[in-house]
Amino acid sequence: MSLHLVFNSAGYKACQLRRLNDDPIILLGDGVYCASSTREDNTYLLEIDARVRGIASLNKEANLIDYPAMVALTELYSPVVSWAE
Amino acid sequence: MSLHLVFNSAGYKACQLRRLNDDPIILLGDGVYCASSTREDNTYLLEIDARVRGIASLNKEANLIDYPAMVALTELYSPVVSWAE
Amino acid sequence: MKYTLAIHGAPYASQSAQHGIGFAEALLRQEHTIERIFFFHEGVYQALSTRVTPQGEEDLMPKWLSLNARGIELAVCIASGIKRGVINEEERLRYEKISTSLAAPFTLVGLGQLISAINEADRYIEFPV
Amino acid sequence: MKYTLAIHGAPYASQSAQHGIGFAEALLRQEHTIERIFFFHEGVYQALSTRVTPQGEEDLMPKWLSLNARGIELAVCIASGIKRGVINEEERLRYEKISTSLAAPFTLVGLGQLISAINEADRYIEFPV
Amino acid sequence: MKKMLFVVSQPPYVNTHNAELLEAAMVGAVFEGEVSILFRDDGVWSLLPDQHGELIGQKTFSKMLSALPTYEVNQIFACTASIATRDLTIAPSPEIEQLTLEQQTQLIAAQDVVIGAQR
Amino acid sequence: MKKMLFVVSQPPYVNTHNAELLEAAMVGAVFEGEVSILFRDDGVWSLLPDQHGELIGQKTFSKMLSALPTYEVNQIFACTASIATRDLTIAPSPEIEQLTLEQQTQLIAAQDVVIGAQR
Repeated sequence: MSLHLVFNSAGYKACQLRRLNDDPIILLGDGVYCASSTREDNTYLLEIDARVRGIASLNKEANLIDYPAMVALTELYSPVVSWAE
Repeated sequence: MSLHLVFNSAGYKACQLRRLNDDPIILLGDGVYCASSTREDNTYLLEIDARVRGIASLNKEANLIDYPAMVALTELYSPVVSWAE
Repeated sequence: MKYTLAIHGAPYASQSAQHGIGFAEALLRQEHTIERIFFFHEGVYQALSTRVTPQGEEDLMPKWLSLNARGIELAVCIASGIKRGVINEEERLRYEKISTSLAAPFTLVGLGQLISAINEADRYIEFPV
Repeated sequence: MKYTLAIHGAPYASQSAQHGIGFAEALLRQEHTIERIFFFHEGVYQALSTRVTPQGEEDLMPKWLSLNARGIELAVCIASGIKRGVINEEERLRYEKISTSLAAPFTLVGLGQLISAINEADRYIEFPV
Repeated sequence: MKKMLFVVSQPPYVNTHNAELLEAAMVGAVFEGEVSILFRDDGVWSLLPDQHGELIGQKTFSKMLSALPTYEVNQIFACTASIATRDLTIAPSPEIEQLTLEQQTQLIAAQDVVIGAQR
Repeated sequence: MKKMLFVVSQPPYVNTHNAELLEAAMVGAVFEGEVSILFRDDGVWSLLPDQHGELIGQKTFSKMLSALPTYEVNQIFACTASIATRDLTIAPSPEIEQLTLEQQTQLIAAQDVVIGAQR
């Protein structure tokens, strides 16, 4: 299964059209602005990017992760696909 | 009246929402890909950018202009507003 | 009329230079004047002295130099420039860097030079990308 | 596991460096290895030696250097680099430029080094923007 | 002096364009230009409260914004539609006047120059 | 050797990313990787005939594309939906297989690496 790294909202759209429902997504950079579009269990937010932008406090139920947790996800899935437009 | 310089499709959308109907638009750079969305008399394409991309031959009725004609339009209107997203 | 132009994009990442140069040359042919060309954001990379144009592709640096030779000021935003690595001899000394990187006719100036050029001109035109 | 990372964005125009560095440091803490970090497209600007970080902002160059000190290769795409102005002493001589601009531990390499690093690694991760 | 509108259409932090643009707006005000600022489209993300640029070694954009009145930049506008689409609650300071698309058209038409196009 | 998918999602010419990416794909093929290329979203503008990069002193992207089979890159795909939305008639060469979104999902899942994210 693939892991998707989403870097902005246009990338999120392109990714959603082409991913398997079970593939996990990590939102990072401006991708964290898409947090409110989703409540899925397999969607993660890079916490530092969410906190920088004032997004973390708006999405208290989100799966916030740090870099080590991101590394752990990349161990489990392949390929790792980046989406930015 | 304002003159709008549109550099890509997201810029075209943002511009269309906020311009007066009579304001002229120049499409340049990736903005020329929006040529088919419009047939208005006051929409111009920078010819060199349209020809580079293979867009000129698809839009034979378009108002193709060169840099001197673009200069002439900037003399007539103010402000000149650039749109790129 | 008097124009001020702004270039926001880097070479190879944007068409800012082609658009800015094409427009500026047309202005001069029509006997307009250019108060200043201001390089802002990634536009400061236009002034890097170490660029090497690939064979068969167009080198835009001579076109900037030719505009300068016709009296056009090529002004690089100093705040945007030095943090991205575009520095002159004065900044090289101040920050103890090994080399300069600003091509000769470009100058580093403050944002006040953007505002004053806008104020002096009849038109302000931005080439963002 | 063995990773290859790619950085596509320039400092101040992207978060490529923050993401790449944050991820690379986490990899090393978890005892993974990094085959190579490859700087492509505007990512080559990360290697410019003349950058001056504004006061109160974080300088990312020492973090790249620290990764290199731990054995990580910082490989700049030579084709992407020299056309944008990131050159070493060899290229400076070849193209008769006044100064070099590549920061010391970064090296200029061909695209073959991207492909071979991808082939050697278990994972390839891109930080585009 | 000129009527200058600075337009912020992109989010902060992924790059430093918004901060650079705001500095230009402040200099415009120092030079006694008639400065206004419009946040539209993804630019309205700049107006969120509780930002922490220091976590990635950058200036906090919302703090820069709060300093605008000190520079006598008091005409700060935002696009109502852009805020509504994103379901945002914007920070209480600085004071921001929300504008419809039609009002933005008029705002633009009233300027001598419009500054800030970026990708 | 790895299965490598190169993804082109942006138009050519405004920057040189597409040309740089194609060069990487060719090197991948020279190194005997199993290389495929997918054009999707605004990347499909790359497939128009009658391009003239020389007018702005750049390589003509469509000519680079035509050279791909010489490098034994024969798996060239494009997103059917992206082409239809833009109402494009694509160039006759090189040969391109159009894929549905579902087929693209499968294509991605079958790769070792996916290369080419850009703004």
